[in-house]
Amino acid sequence: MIDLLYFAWVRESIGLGQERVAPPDDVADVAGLIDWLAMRGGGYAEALGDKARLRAAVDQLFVPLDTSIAGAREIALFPPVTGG
Amino acid sequence: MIDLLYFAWVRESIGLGQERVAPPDDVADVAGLIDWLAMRGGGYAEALGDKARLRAAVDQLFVPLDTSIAGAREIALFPPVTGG
Amino acid sequence: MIRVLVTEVAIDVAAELDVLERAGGGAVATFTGLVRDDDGVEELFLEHYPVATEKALGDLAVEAAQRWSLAAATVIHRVGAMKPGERIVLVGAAAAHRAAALEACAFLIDRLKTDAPFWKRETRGQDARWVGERESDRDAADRWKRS
Amino acid sequence: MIRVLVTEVAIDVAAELDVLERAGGGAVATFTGLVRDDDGVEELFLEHYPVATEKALGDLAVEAAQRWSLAAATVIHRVGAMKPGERIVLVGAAAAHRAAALEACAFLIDRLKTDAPFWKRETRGQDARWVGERESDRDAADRWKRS
Repeated sequence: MIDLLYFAWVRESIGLGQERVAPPDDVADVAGLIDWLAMRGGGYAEALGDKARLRAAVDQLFVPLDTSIAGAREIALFPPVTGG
Repeated sequence: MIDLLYFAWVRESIGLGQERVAPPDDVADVAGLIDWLAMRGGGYAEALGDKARLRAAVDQLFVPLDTSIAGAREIALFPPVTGG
Repeated sequence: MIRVLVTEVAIDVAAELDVLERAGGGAVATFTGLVRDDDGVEELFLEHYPVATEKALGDLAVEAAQRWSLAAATVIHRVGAMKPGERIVLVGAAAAHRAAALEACAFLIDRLKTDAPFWKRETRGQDARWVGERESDRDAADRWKRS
Repeated sequence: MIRVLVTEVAIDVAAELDVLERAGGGAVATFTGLVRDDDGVEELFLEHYPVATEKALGDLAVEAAQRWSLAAATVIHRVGAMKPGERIVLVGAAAAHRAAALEACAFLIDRLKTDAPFWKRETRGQDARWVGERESDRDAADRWKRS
């Protein structure tokens, strides 16, 4: 089981900020996880359809989307950050 | 007549901060004025004997020591500035 | 002295400056970012990724403190809803020399823009819009990479 | 908005920050220089050349405001006797973008060190000594010359 967190318009499109999922074994990296979630359609497809617009953190560390999710406990998906 | 102003250790060595002088006609530039004043000896010689340690302003504008004093109303002599 | 804070209440600049000044560095530089009202924004909402935010800001402050031998580094970021004129962010550095304090301050705000998980949403009338990434922010952050 | 002040009383940083923040720039950078106590200094005395000082600081603030399109520039310098921990100088800049505010702030303090007629005298016990010129200050000021 992995805790997923969504922020900003990703959160708004999906309609929730947090959920717990158990992706199938063939979902190996963050990009695969995004594709698997987008297949749910609706707000998921809208939020996660274009990976160029997305950034991710695995266990609170910013990572590229080809990062493995093996052993991950918490994965966050969000747009590029705009603080400061 | 020219108003002279002295600051920092120049002022302390000479023992006054301000005086009015009428240098002879052959005193043409700031360096000449410094030499003329240093000839007074005592605190003047002490303060003004080494021109490398001195800076000057003519009518409140920082200038090199070879600047003419023709027409000057106020000349200030002081060490390099150390504010901020 | 490292001070990092993510806060839902107004940033008290005077109190933060006091902390920096008491660190004994002699040179204190600060940068404050404010909500601008010149493009019709009525409200700015700052969302963040709790815990990850504090970690990112703490890492930045520690990196700056080591790189510039700072006496103190402060990074405060506001979250939640703000009005124009309110402070979004304050970064500050105290050092023995002015160049170190000023450079560390620039480093902190440049890198905060790209490395900390905050997201801005601007509201103008009925229109709420998430702010997009700025290319220039990535360039500004990149200049601090060591070769 | 240009604000220049040579003052014998303590610099009120919070009030000065308020002026900069209200200028509407969105990005505010400040630099504060304090009397350091780490080398046994008990008193710092700042002498200046009245009128010429204000003119020098005003020229600097105007140059910075034009060069970086500032919404506000502030230069405040304390004169007279000060104790360790007290503020000697505060410079600040407000701009639309952070790089402009931070650069203008560095410009103001670097150039103030070489261009404004102030002199520091440090007192340690019975020993009062005028502070000498620093080569590094001339180099720091020179980097702002335009080629």
